[in-house]
Amino acid sequence: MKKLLNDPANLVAESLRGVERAHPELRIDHENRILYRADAPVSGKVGILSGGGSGHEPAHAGFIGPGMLDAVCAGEVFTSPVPDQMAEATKKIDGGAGVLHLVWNYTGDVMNFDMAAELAAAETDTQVEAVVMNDDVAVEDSLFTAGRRGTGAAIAVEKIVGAAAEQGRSLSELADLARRVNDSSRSMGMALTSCTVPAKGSPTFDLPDDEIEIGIGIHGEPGRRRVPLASAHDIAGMLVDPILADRDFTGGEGVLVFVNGMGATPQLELYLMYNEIAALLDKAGIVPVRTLVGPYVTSLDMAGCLVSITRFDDDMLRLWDAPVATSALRWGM
Amino acid sequence: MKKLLNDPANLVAESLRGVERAHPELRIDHENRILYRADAPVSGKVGILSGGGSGHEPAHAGFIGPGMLDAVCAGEVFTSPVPDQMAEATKKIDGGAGVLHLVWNYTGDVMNFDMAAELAAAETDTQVEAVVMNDDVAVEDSLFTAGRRGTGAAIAVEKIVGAAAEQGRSLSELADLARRVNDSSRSMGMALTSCTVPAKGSPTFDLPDDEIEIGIGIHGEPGRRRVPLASAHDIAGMLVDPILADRDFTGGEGVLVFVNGMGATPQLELYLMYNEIAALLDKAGIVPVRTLVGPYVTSLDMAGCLVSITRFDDDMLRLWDAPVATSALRWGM
Amino acid sequence: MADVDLDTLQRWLRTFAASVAEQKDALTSLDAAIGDADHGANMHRGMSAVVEGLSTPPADPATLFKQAGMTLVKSVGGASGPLYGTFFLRMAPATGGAAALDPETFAKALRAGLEGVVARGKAELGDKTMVDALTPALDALDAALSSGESLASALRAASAAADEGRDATTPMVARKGRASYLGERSAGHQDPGATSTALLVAAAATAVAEQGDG
Amino acid sequence: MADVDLDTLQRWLRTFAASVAEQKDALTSLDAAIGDADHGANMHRGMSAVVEGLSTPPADPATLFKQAGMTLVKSVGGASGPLYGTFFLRMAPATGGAAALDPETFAKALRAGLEGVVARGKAELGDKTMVDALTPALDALDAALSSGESLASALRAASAAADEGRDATTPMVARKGRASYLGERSAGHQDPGATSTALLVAAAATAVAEQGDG
Ligand SMILES: Nc1ncnc2c1ncn2[C@@H]1O[C@H](COP(=O)(O)OP(=O)(O)O)[C@@H](O)[C@H]1O
Ligand SMILES: Nc1ncnc2c1ncn2[C@@H]1O[C@H](COP(=O)(O)OP(=O)(O)O)[C@@H](O)[C@H]1O
Ligand SMILES: [Mg+2]
Ligand SMILES: [Mg+2]
Ligand SMILES: [Mg+2]
Ligand SMILES: [Mg+2]
Repeated sequence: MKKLLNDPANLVAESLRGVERAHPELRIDHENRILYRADAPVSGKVGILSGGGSGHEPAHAGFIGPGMLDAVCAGEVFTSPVPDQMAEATKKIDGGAGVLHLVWNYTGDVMNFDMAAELAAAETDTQVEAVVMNDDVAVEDSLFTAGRRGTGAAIAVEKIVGAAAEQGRSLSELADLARRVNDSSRSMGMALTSCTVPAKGSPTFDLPDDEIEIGIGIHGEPGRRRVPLASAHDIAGMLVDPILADRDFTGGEGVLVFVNGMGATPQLELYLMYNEIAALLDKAGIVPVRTLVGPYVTSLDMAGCLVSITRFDDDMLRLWDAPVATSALRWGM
Repeated sequence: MKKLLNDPANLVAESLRGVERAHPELRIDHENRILYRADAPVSGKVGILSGGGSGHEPAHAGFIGPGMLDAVCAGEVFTSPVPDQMAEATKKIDGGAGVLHLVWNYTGDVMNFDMAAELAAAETDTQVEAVVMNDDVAVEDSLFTAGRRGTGAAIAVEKIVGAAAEQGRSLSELADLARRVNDSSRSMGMALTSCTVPAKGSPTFDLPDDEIEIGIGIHGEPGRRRVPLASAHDIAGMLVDPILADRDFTGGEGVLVFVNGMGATPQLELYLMYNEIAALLDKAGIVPVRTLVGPYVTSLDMAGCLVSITRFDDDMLRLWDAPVATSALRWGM
Repeated sequence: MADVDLDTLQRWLRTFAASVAEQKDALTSLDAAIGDADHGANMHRGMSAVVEGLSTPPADPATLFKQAGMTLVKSVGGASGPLYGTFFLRMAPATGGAAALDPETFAKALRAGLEGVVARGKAELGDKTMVDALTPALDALDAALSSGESLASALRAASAAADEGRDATTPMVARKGRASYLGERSAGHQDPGATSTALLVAAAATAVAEQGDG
Repeated sequence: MADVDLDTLQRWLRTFAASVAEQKDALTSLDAAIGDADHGANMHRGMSAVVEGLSTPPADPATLFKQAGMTLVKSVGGASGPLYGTFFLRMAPATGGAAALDPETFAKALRAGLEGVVARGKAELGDKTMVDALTPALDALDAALSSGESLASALRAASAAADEGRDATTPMVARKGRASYLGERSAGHQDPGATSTALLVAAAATAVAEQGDG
């Protein structure tokens, strides 16, 4: 394993020290591994909390700031954070209007956030609502399983809901909005290579040079099926087709297309992928009005990409365009 | 070779199509592979042109926009663009106040920009000045060779000079400023792995699992020396020590520290590296006042990092903080 | 036979922690095949913290279980943190505050733990989870105890049943947890959580056997 | 002996393009060792474009060289584009507009090309560049011509000298171009540009020999 680190056991802790030094606009509670806005709690504003395992940078800490998240909890690499962290973070960002938990749908994250809400309810009178984000169409039979994973749609949910929170909307309005954005989003990913989890020290799965994984998640887990290495054109079809088969994306105010790099894929390739994807959307009568191309929700050093499409209504589009100032997404301020 | 592409020969062209679809705020001349601001030429403003080989994304197109570059020329992967492109781009962004060429110091780039300036002089009366950026301390004996490479400092030069151009400064003032920022900057990089140039289809160099390259450039070229794999702590020393040995970074308004990912290195690791680097700077009495951590000048899918330090004076710091709106760097607007 | 005393229960946790430490890489490898390659690291982090907590000796079994459960919840994360944590948290009240547990109380407490796991994770038998090792183990325990076997011998039966349950996860198609994303591809791999649970039951058998009067 | 006619000069470029196509991967591998792994792709892209340009036949050698030079400058980029481009661009005026080139004029034009390369790239002998193949080649050409050899035979000598010059780059420490960044580590590798230049000189020898009256 070749990585820039000292001891895998201290990777997350030391990285958070670096984040703290690099981002004076953030505060970090190292004991609890909570990162939050320096001005938290913002009085009268609903606090927006997310978080999850580490290894997805810039998710999640890269999305803290005015117009997006108030705080995130950082877990170990690919491991959900724990309820105590989440409960503590909930307290830190409660400005009196309640706290919304935006939960990426993984068994661990859901259970830990559930327990955090129980803890918060027991310890404080903070109002907490949780919305689970589950946009990944790779998961079939989702009714009988852990359900669809939360992947790329979280960026749209967190950005849009974060902007709405700045406007002073109520907790229940924000929870509804989060569900609406999530319902309007679908995603599908693929891997050219496995990532290497530092604590394990070797690739999570072996993938021959002439095969790729289709329908991966964001934790280096293998995908739904393995197929021969294909052209970008064909891969775009394998990602876009199941997304379009699952939901209607025509109409509304057009769509956000998010082409996410899994960590080790050059942007040169991501833009080429976007060219293929946009051509498929054109053909289906779907109109991309906003685009995000880059590594925003990574799986350590995995090569590959994940496509996420969100259908905007006018409220969502306006909120997407609203000012945001985080280290990974910034405009208008 | 596992990459998201159709035919390596069309990679750059197809990727530019994707950039065009994703960024309506840019214009692209596909024949000449020129990317430029939709509002170019900005009347009365000095046009700022850079560019270079592809494979460094988001450099260079990610830095086009108000407050930074007016246009870039895109070459083949790791190959300088050609004079005709550069001359044509110079025309496109000449708003009557002249055009500044910001040239990354590589033999090919320098010669091609030289020829472009000759062409421009022959064909138009546009005033052109060129400043060569050469910040890489890995190159010793630079007087007797092609000189130091242009690497991370280009981001500081392009950002600061771009902001000054928006203020209406003259061509010669901007050229002086560019030289001042370049003179105030030093960089040093390392690789954990080689990248794979698509047209070649296999890694540029073989690096055993227990060795790293110190003093690399940004084109997948091997470094100055090969050493055993080391801890992030030790690697930070190997990068920072030669930088500090080459120039005094104390005083002034503090420094910009830029920890650049080479393409495949997770941000988790880059922040950990920044933690180590900042500790070394602390010890040396150097004060980081601005930080940039992420993949901004990549070498395709190389794993590793490059550290770049720029000493600010008050003019430079103000200009660094000035509004900028590009796809890769954005704040204040 | 004597009741299970606090020492034995602590030895149970220490023994479990030691087997997890020993099997860390194996657990992680199982998780790499159908999950995200962290189950060994997760359980090791958690059980190390639990053992560290034993340096201030708990007053009684309820305190021991509560402390272990809270430590797991606080230090593990992921799916296994809340599940193993809940398991021990639910065992605590089921001890009724006793200073030592008679076999029936111990079995009842374990059953309460299992119910907690099911309440938390909603897994059913056959979903390819730790429940598939724990359920047959506790069924075997109850059966052996009610047919008059000693606790040590009943736990040996439970451990054998847990091992069988663990092995039986291999052909299953996962319907809960991260492995469920793989669909049919999850078949043919042993579930990591069922594997660590088999170690948990085996550790109980060992600890009680060592109490010496089983 | 007859002068070098336009056909032969075109054959020279076609032959060079063909050897570059054949040696593309080898040139790129040499560049991977001490550069950025693109010299084969660069030269192949450029010479393919040059050959394409020949489909509209140029009027005279000067036009041919100018066209080839401009095409290389326009299509290659990197270091080799301006250098090979300048080489041909500088050959053009040195032909004095002749319809066919006598051996001395051809040699003079080549020398002008070399001077253009040096003016553009500032390389000196021993810097481990294409200059290290081209300089001995043109020296050998001049020497052979002035001792009365035929152009064909003089170009054979030039080609042998270019090959020697190319081989001699192997132990050199690069002082120009991308390889110079490697410092001492550049020693032990043959220079890619000197290698393509040896192909250029060999192609001239072949083309002139094929004119049939050398
Ligand atoms: N809903 C559930 N109910 C019971 N056990 C579960 C459930 N989901 C997952 N598990 C168990 O957890 C194990 C995985 O634990 P771990 O790898 O530590 O967590 P994560 O999946 O969050 O990475 C699985 O092998 C399975 O036995
Ligand atoms: N200053 C120079 N003068 C003469 N030849 C040079 C100079 N710099 C580089 N070269 C030649 O160019 C070759 C590299 O060409 P190429 O790989 O196509 O360009 P780049 O280095 O820009 O990738 C070198 O092997 C060397 O022979
Ligand atoms: Mg996990
Ligand atoms: Mg090159
Ligand atoms: Mg796991
Ligand atoms: Mg090269």
